[in-house]
This record gives sequence, structure tokens and C-alpha cells, in this order.
Amino acid sequence: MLEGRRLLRVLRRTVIQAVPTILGIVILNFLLLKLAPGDAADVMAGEFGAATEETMAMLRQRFGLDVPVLQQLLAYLSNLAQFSLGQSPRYGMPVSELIGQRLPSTLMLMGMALAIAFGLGIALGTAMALTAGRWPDRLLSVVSLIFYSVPGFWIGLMLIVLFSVKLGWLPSGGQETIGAGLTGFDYILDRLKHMILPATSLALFYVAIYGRLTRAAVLEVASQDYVRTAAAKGLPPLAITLRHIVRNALLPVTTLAGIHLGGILGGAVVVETVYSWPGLGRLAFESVMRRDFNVLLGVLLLSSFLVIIANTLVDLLHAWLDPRVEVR
Amino acid sequence: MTAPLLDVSNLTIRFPTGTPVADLGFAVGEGETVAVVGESGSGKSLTALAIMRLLPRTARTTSGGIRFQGRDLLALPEPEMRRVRGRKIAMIFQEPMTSLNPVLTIGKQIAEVLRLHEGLSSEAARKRSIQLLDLVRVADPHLRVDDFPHRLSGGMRQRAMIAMAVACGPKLLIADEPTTALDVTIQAQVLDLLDRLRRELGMALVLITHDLGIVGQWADRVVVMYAGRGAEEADATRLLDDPLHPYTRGLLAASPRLDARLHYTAGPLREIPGSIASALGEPGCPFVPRCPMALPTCRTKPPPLEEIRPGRLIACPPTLALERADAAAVGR
Amino acid sequence: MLHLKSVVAATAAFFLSLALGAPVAEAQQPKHGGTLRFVMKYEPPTLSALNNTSTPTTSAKIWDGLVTYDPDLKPLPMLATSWSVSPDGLQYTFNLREGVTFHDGKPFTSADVAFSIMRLKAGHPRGRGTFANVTEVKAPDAKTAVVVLSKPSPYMMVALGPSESPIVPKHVFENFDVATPPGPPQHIGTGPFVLKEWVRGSHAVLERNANYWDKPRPYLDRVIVRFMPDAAARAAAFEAGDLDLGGSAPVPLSDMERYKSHPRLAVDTRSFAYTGAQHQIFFNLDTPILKEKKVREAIAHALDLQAIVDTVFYGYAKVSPSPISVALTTWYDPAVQPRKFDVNIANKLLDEAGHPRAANGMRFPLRLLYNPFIDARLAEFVRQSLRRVGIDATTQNLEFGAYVKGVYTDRSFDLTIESLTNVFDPTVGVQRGYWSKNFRIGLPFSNSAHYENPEVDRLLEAAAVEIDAAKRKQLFSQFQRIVHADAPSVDLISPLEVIIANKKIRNYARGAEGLGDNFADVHFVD
Amino acid sequence: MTTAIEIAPQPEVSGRALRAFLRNPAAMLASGFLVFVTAVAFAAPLIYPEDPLSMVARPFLWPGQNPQFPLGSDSLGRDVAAGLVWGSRISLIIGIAAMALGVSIGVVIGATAGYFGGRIDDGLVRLVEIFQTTPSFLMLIVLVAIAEPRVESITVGIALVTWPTIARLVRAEFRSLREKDFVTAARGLGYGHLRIIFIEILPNALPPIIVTSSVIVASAILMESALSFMGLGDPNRISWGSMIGANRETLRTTWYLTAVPGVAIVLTVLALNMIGDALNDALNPRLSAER
Repeated sequence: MLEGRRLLRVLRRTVIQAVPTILGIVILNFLLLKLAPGDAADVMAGEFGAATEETMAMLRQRFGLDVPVLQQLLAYLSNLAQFSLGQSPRYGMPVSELIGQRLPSTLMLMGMALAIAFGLGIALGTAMALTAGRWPDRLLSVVSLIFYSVPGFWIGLMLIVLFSVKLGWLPSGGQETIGAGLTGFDYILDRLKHMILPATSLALFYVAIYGRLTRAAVLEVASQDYVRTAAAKGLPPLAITLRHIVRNALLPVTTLAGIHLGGILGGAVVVETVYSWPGLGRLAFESVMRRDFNVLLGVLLLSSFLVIIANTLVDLLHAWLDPRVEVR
Repeated sequence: MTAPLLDVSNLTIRFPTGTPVADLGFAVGEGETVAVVGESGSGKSLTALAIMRLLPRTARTTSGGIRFQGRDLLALPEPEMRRVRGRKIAMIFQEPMTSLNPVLTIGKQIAEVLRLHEGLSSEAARKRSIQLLDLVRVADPHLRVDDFPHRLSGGMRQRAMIAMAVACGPKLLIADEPTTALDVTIQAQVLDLLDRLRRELGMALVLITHDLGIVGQWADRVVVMYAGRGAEEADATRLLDDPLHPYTRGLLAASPRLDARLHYTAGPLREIPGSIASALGEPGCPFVPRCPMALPTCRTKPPPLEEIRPGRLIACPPTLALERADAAAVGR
Repeated sequence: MLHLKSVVAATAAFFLSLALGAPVAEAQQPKHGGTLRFVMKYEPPTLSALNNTSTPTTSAKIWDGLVTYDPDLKPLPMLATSWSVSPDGLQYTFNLREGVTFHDGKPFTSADVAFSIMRLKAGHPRGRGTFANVTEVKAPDAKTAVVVLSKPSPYMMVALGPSESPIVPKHVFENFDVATPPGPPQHIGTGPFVLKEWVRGSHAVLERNANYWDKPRPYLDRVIVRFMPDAAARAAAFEAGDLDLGGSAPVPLSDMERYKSHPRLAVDTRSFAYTGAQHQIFFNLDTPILKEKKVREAIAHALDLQAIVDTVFYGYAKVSPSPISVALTTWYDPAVQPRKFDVNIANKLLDEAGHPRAANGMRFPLRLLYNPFIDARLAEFVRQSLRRVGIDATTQNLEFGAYVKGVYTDRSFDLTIESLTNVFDPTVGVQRGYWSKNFRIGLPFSNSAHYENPEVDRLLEAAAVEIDAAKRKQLFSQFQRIVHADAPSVDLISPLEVIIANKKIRNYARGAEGLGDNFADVHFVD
Repeated sequence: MTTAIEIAPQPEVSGRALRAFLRNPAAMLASGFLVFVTAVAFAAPLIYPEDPLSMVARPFLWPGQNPQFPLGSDSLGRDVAAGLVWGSRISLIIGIAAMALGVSIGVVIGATAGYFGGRIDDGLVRLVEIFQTTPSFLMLIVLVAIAEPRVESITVGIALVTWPTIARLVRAEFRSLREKDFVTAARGLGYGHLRIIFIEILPNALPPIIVTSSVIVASAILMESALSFMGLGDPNRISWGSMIGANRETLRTTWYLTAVPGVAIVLTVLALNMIGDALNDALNPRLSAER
């Protein structure tokens, strides 16, 4: 019952926080996008090969591009108030449907990337901290710095060359073996195989971040009195590390996960390009290029939703990990 | 005379940056309470950690022998040593606020040691934890057992620490400044509790403190440390009545005395001039820079702890000379 | 009484001609089955070519045309089994194939042909020109369609291929908006493949149409069309064996040598008459400095077209110096040759035009734009060539929307590198860039130079209605010479249609439409 | 009289921190490398007076094949070595200028929010949140696409997506510092807000800002290269990122064309991050003791 009330409070706070933020994002980006040279009609006319003035005018009218910007914004907002993200001029279908198609694959990719980043990062960081100052620490520190310093697309291309072209172990791109008609376990395995390389490329940068954060946090925690208490109890090092150090060290490490989700979505633009992954990042990039602004706004909106949700989850996770935290 | 429970001899702890404990020796008998007294920085806490073998990695314990129940702890392999920690020798720390893991319940933290050393099931360990909390006089132990540390007061937390420490019935409990962080009113309660447990469980107690005021009531014997060396060792009452080492005398004059009724005895508090830091790099007696009676010979080499009379040792050649002169005079 | 010149062309003849092109051993019965994995660079808004020109390859698999073409643009029967043209060129009669049904089971009739041509006239970017003179399409019976023109349109007969003018079901499109990209529910044709699934941003799956009229074709079970925008990703996918076929140089040209010796993949550099690829620079003749012909000529002299072919396109292009691409062998006039590459001439002309070099070696600045679908290295090459003769060219890297707006609406450019494709006929593909009446602000791929020459206008307009091929060729020759002399543009090169294909597939590009083939005849060999 | 107020603690960027930094061998190595890169960037017109984009050699010369072009030539016959030298200029300029701009915006907004608190704080925090909830690379693409890719617009774009990090940091520092005695004292003396913010508090908030700044320079260089990869680079200037972007298609055959600028980016970014680490250690001695 207490838990329920806590949850409710979190949700209410999230909503109160989210609404102005999201409104801000919409308005800011809407106005920003209207500064862009060219509009959807230009792009479509160009892509279709040719056009006449009449069709251009007709396109603009149909997409609602022929009225003043402020009016367009109001129209968009009133659409939004009715939970509609509008239509994509380019695809001729509702934005929500378009995003809905891409969302699952992006969520999976991001989820796996985050899982890799956390798992590997925390392991790496703990290993570094436990060997602080000695050669494994120095070596891993350099490795994580390199992860941190190498452009993501470079890693992506190199992984493809190595693992799919040279070794032939993993597919070079896409999210599934198209038309293979796999079902059940084989299907899941196939999806996983397709996900490993892009998720890794996306994750490595964050592996480095979490590794470094964890290292600092573990060192900090390891010097705490209660760790000494645990040692004085006669606990073996592994138990001390897992039960007393890592769990406490997780607290500062997880704080940034929400913000990183936004970063990962941005990074997804590059990785999805390299791996031909049909995700939101690529959709967003193309919608910028094609001036398909309803789609772009939809993606931005959704991603801020995701970030807000992630932040809420992190808060809840904190409350669970750290009993001292009262949910604000 | 049987061998003491714990015998620390010639203990020296070195760090790359210095030698905070040198040539220290003292012994603790079964069931005895020994207070180790000194200012902060005197090396008393490091000594306690050295006994537990929990010194930081950079520390080197050299030329010392720490014999516990006849075995040299310094020579034990680490897994063996782990079986000593928490089971044979337990330790409680100064800061009950930070010495408990904030993300685990009290009960889990007590149960951890029981499950480790006594192989209890989690259920049995929980039951025992409640009993232990009861033993250390925590009210409503069956409720508190599920509380997280931050929900408890400082005194309660220290009681929980004590419950954890005595869980496996250790032969020796090292209490490192157990009351420093607590309200004055709680201090006596906690010390009484320790004393009672010592008697009931038949364990020895090493009470590390900077506060000579608590020594008289709760300690059998006192070791006074200064700058990592033993300065004086004596029965508690003797020492308080008749401190010999100039440092002990200064310390005693500077400390508020806590009598049985928890009242401060009024008396002027006097500072010892200088600070312990001035001992650094001193080739001779570390107390020389602050000593009112230092002789030129004091500066040449550190004075050894010498027995004046049975059970009474002192590391101060001038005092020793005076005392011996007095004794000779009395004897004559 | 109409005098009908009938053309009888049997289906068998068509396939016989194909078989002749292939080794005899493989002329035996092709085997059925298999999945063809075909890659496209960009995902189009629709797979249909009904109202856009970016999707000829996918459209041809789903929708048939009235006719298709052999490599020399000779029409071959498809949905029309035979046809005739009235001597005045104003009436085309098509006899339609019996027993053809759409994917939804409805029969194909002359009403669908009539509807499709009028719809193409209304909504197809080129169809508006191609079918501009169509006044009506009569359907005297279910299997006869008669196209009636107000003026002769000699190019119309080459515009009826499946990749250019798909025949769509009237009952599906009747109530569908002209300009909206058709979505999956509208992907219903008579073609050899049926749209099964389209995962946006990823791929489309085309399944075999078991009821296809051209039995036993199609041979393939399935065609998977993947959309992969990144060249390196496509290259990796080809090499990892994840792709079988791709056109328009699907892998970086620099890698082509490796593919030439690849055990599993083949490089095909045939050119196809339907594409008419052409890259050219248009001058903005509203820029004062470019109004001087000497300056424009100097720029032409500063560009080494052969070097462009060799370095920028790694040899996978042809020098194409005339406004009509060398790819349009019928119409290109070989008398038109590039201006000599000579930096000294260029410098001299610029000096004469009164633009001496300043202290920093530069004469004047120019804004250089380029269509982002063109390799940026071409822009880089042009920029550096111009700087060599003292023209301080600044390249602007604009994405497509900004580019189209910058050139065709804002006209904020001095030079633009365009790829105004000539397609299959100069009236359809070339006229738009040079006809003064097609200088229209805001209209993409119009007369961006703002070139006005009454004589050129006259020639273009005459050629558009000239049914005598020889006379028409004469008109276009004159056109080419005048434009080349006037230099409103510098025509550069015609890139080859480079195809990468799995060595085990056959007949992926039988006719003039290249990969715009319907793939009905594609099959795997062991 | 005014001397009485000189109770503001000396900024922590002190001799001790400097010594700690100088004693760190990794930091010295990294600094040495950066000094070298900067020197090369400054000396570019002396080393290669020619336009680095001009086509001077036979295309696809491998490194060492022709001693005149030690690092080879690219697909258009441009000298890779010249590109590398000139590219260091643009990459560093973009990195440093974007950082300077981003830090300036971040400091002003973070300081204002942290110092004044209340409604102003609420509003600015919301603003920061709007920027931080938007995927920053996507935002960058939007900004650069709108303004057309040029060195200036890329720089401003990167600054606009990095300032929120600094703003958050500065706000947190200011919130804790504004309660300190020396600030109260300064207020008591009637100093203006501007003076208190910039002269009294800011110097004390500098250490984390400095550490973060070096990391931001590094990530700006990475972002520029990613933009180039996506085809949003400045075609008129050569930068390491644009070298990778221009040659990535030939990655498989002539890998050195991307590897050379790639290694330059990695080493420079690595050096910047190492300096960031070292600064962090030097300015937060508590943790550095563990190293």
C-alpha cells in the first residue's frame, strides 16, 4: 500500500515535470525547423522528379505549409492535445504508425546497448578499482579511454569488417534475416545475432563512461567504514565486493542513465546508418533531410518521453537500491 | 602465569610516508579489559587494525609479533585469518553512522556474520539476530531487525554494531573509540553494555580511546600511547591516581573526568602545549618537543618501555630515574 | 477510315532474342525457386512509379507496362500484344492481352489502360509532358485501347515501359488522390510479383505472383528489396553474402576492382538506353559575371572531363560533352566535342573578360552548389579546377531539400552541378533544362540557368512534334550545337549504370530499362 | 578597508594542483602531444603553403610510395600529409571554439540559476532539461542542417548542444558556494551580483569546469567527425573529420586514408581525456591518493 502510494507520487511528479518540458521541446524544435531552407514540398517535388507550380502549391496546402508559422504551430499543438502526432507528408501515413513500426527495434537496440554498457562498464570499473594503481588498472584504464576516444562509426565499420566480412560470424546489418520465416527460438536467436554488433558499437562509448564512473565510485565506497566493518566480520573479498561495495557504488553510476538514453538515441543515428538498422535514429535523420517535420517532432517527443520515463525508472531504482532515498 | 590471550610485541607499522607505530608491545589476558589511550594520530587505531590485519595495502607490519591464543596472526594465511575475524576477534568502530552498510537492514548485517561463521540458515540467523539485538538492549528487536541503519539513532546503531560483533561469541572484542561519536548520556550506557557483555560472554576487551575519563570505571589496565610508541602502562586505578609519564600527566589534566554519576568533576582543563605532529622526524623521544622535563639525552634515541614495578611500565628515562631514586629513598 | 500500320511482335520472338544473348547451355528450362536479395540506396516514399520517378525498379516488378523494350528501345509486347500508329501520329491503337488479372483477382481491361494513362498525365512528373497531347483514351472494347493525341508525340511510344508508365487498376486508384504516394493497400498490379510486406526503413518483400500471365514465369519465389543508405554497409553486405543484386553503383566505385575478381559477385557495366544519365554544370545566367560568355567558356576550358571520368568516377563514366547525353545514342551528335582542357586558355579568357587575378591569386568568388545525390568528390574536383584558374569557388554542402530550394526557388547559386537525367528521350529529359518557357521559379529541375534563346525554343518545340525520326534527329543536332556554343551549361560526363550481381543469377536486366526489368525471367543457376 | 573582505579562499587551481599535474607522467605525455599538435596547426601555412584541398598527386598513392607525399594521396590526388596538418587547425579550432562558446553559455546560465535560485532557477533548469532530454546528436544534425554545414555553424551547433552539461555543473557548484561565508560577507559589503558571481564565486567553481572543458573539446572533435561521416561537413575546409567522411567509402581498399586522420583524432581525443583525468586527480587530491 505504501509502495503504491509511492509509485503514484512518482508518476504524478513525472507528469507534472514532463508536460512543460515536452511542450518546450515541441515549440522550440517546431520554430527551429521552420528556419530550415526548403520544405517537404520541395523535397517531394525534387524526389518525384519534377513538378508544376500547381502541384507544389497543392502539396503545400495539403501539408498545411501554406499558412503562417504560428498558425501551423497552433495546429500542431491542437493535434497533439488530441494525442495525434499528425501525418507524414512523405510517407502518407500517420506519424504514430510510422514511429510505432520502428519503436520496438530501437527499444531493443537501446536496451541491449544499455545492458552491455552497464554490465561491461560496471565489471570493468570494478576490476579497475580493485586493482587500482597496478597494471590491470592501468591497462583497463587505457582501454576504456580508447573506447571513449574512438569515433563510434569507426568502431562500427571495423566490427563489420572483422566479424561479418572476414570471419562471417555475424550478419553485416539489418535487424533480421528477411524472409527466412524463422519462428520461436530460432527467430529470437536470429534477432540477437543481428543485434550484437550494432548494440556493441553503440555501447562501447558508454562502457567507457560507466567503467570510469564505477571505478571512481568503487574506490569511494571501498574507503567507507562499512566496508571495513564487513572485512572485520571475516567476509571474503568477493562477498565484500559484491554485497557491500558494488551495490553502493551503483547508486552514483545509475544516476546518469536517463540522460544517456538521449545520448544513445543520438548515437543511434550513426550506428543505424552503419548497420542499416531500421530504427528511430535513422528515421529522425531522414526526416530532417526530407523536411518531414511531423515525423521528426514525433521522434523528438517520443525520445523525451523515453528519457523522462528512464529518469523515473532510475529514481525508482534508486529508491530500491538505497533505502535512504525517500521518493521526492 | 598462563600465556595472555593476545600478546603484541615489538609491533612496527610502516607506510611509504612514515612509521606511525613503532616498537609497540602490550598484552591482554582472558576476560580482561585493556584500554589503549592516546591522542588522535598516536597510532592506536592502526594498532587495532593491525591486530585484525585490516591495514591499508600500502602498510607494512614489520618486526612485530601478534600472538593470539598462541598463534602468530601475522603468519596466518589470509583464509585462516578470515576465520579469526568476526569469530575469534571482533571489532567495533568509532562511527556507528558510517560503519553500517546503508543499503542493508540491521538484521541482514548481523545475520551475515552468523551465516558466514556458524553456517546458520537465513531463518535461524534472523532469529539469532533478534536475540542478539535483545541482548544489546535494543527495544522491539523483532521490528528493528528489518530497519535500515538510517532509521536508527546513533546509540542504537552502535548497539547493533556490538550485536554484530559479539554474534559469534568472540574471545576478544576490540572497540575503537566506541563512544566518541555518541551523546555523552549514551556513552556510559554503551560502555556499561560492553562491560556486561564482556562478563557474560567471557571475552576480553580492548578499549581504544582518547578519553582517559572513561578508563577508570571500565578498564582493568591502561596502555598510554604517544606518537606510535608505548608511553606508560599500568592498572587503571593506579594510573589515574598516580600518572608518571609527563604525557599521561598532561593528558589527565586535560581531560574532563566522567564519574559514575555522569557528572563532570569540575577542574581546570589544561592543554598540553604543542601537538603530536611535532613528533615527526624526532630521532629521540617523540614527546621531547612538548615535554616539560626533557633532558638532552632524551633526544638521542627513543626510550624503551621499562618496568618500574610489577604491572607498571614507563618509557621515560628521566621519570624512571626519579622514581627509582624515590624508591631507593623509600627503601632506604 | 484510319489506315493502321500494324506491328505484330510475338512474345516468343522477344524471348528468343534474349536467349541469343545468353550462353546456349543456359538456354534450357530455367529452374524455379529462390529468393533474390536486391538492394536500393534510398527508401522511396512508395514503390509505385505512378506519380513519381524515383522508383522505376520496384514499380516494374508489381505493375506491368503496355510494352517493354529491347536494349535498343524497340518496343516489345507486354500488356499490349500488338499496336499500330496512325500515319499522322495522332492515334495509337493497342490490342490488349487476354486473361490477365490483377493481384486482387479482378480482370485487366482497356478501362484500366485508359484510366492509367490519364492518371499518368495528371500525376506523373514526366507523364505530364509525355502525355500532354493526349486528349482521350478510348476503349472501344475490353481488349482494345486507343490513345488519341492533339499533336504528334513521337517520344510517347518509348515511354510506355513498366518502369515509366505503370498500368494500374482503375478500381483501386479511382478514388485515390493523384499526388499522394500510394501505400501498400494500393500496391496492386498485374506484375510478376506481389507486395507481401513493407517494413519501413528496412525492406520490402515481393512474393511470386502464381497467376502471372507469362507462364511459367516468374521463376523466383521471392524478391527482397532492402533499403541501405550507407555505401560501406552495402559493400559489407554484398561481401558477406547478404545481397545478390544492386544497381547505380551500389558499392563504392573505388572498390570495384575487388569485385571484378570476386568469386561470387560480378560487375556489370552495360549501359541502358532508358536511363540517359548525365551530369552537367548549369550557370546561373542571372549572375552578372556569368552573363559573359568568355567566363563560361573559360570555366569549360578549366575542366578536364577525362580526368573526371578517371579520378572521380574511376573510369565508370563516359565523357558526355553535349546537352544530350552520349547515353542517348540515337540523339547524341558526335560533332559536339568538349572544349579543350587548357588552363592557359581559361586564364587568357578570364584575363580578356577583365577579371585579373588579385594579390591572393583569385579573380572573383563564385558559389558552387551540387545535387547531393551526386558524389561530393565531383564538386570537390570542380572547385579545385576553378581555383586553379583563379576562380574562388565556395562549395555549399546542402541536403536535398535545401539544395532544391537554393537552386530552383531562391536561385542563390552561381554554378550548380546537376544530374538532369535525359531519360529515354530529349523532349522528355533534356528540353526541361533549356526551354525558356520552363524557366519557372520554385519548380525543381526546370531551366535553372535561366537560358533564353528563341532559336533553341523553336527547335525544341519542333522536335517535340516531329514524327519523322531523321528530321527529329536533325533538329536535335542543331539544338545541341547551339547550346554547346552558347554554353549555358557545361556538360560533363555520363556515369555508367554499374550493377553488382551474384554470378548465379541470370536475366536481371534484359532490355533498355536495365534493372527496371520486371524480373520475371530472373532465375538462379547452380 | 577593503582588504578585510579578502577572505574568499584562493581558487583551488593552485600551486599544489599544478605540481600534482606536472608529476603525472601520462598528463605530461598527453600535454606534450597536444602542444605538438597545436604547434603543427599554427605552422600549417609554413609546412604546406599550398591549399591542402588541391589535387597535386596521382590518386591513391600509398604512404611511402612517393617520398614527396609521405602519407600518400587520396582518391582525388590530394596530399594526405598536407590534409592532416591543415586538418589539425580546423579540428582544434572547432573543438576549442565550441568548448569556449559552450562553456560561456553554460557558465552564464548555470551561474544565474545557481546564484539566484527561485523562479529564475526553475525556469533555467527547465530550459536545461529541454536541451538535455533531446538527443543531442540529433539536435546537432537539425541545427547544422538548418544553417548549412560550415565550420562556423558546426561550431555553434556543438556549443548549443554541450552547454547544458556545463550549466548543470556550474549550477550545482554555485548552489553550494553561495551559502559560504565569503559570499555572505561579500553581500554584506554590498557588492553587486555580477561581481559576486564572477569575482567571488566563479574562481572557486573553476576546477570541475576546467576538467569538463577538456572533455568537451574532445567530444566536440568527435562530434565534428561524426557529422562529417553523416555527410554534414564543411566542403571548403579540411578537417580530420571531413577527411574520414570523404574517404570512408574507400575504407576497404585504401584504409590508410581514413586510418591516418582517424588515428590523429583518437590520439588527440585520448590526450585531451588523459589531461582531463589528470586535472581531475590534481584538483581532487582525495581520489588521486588512491591511484
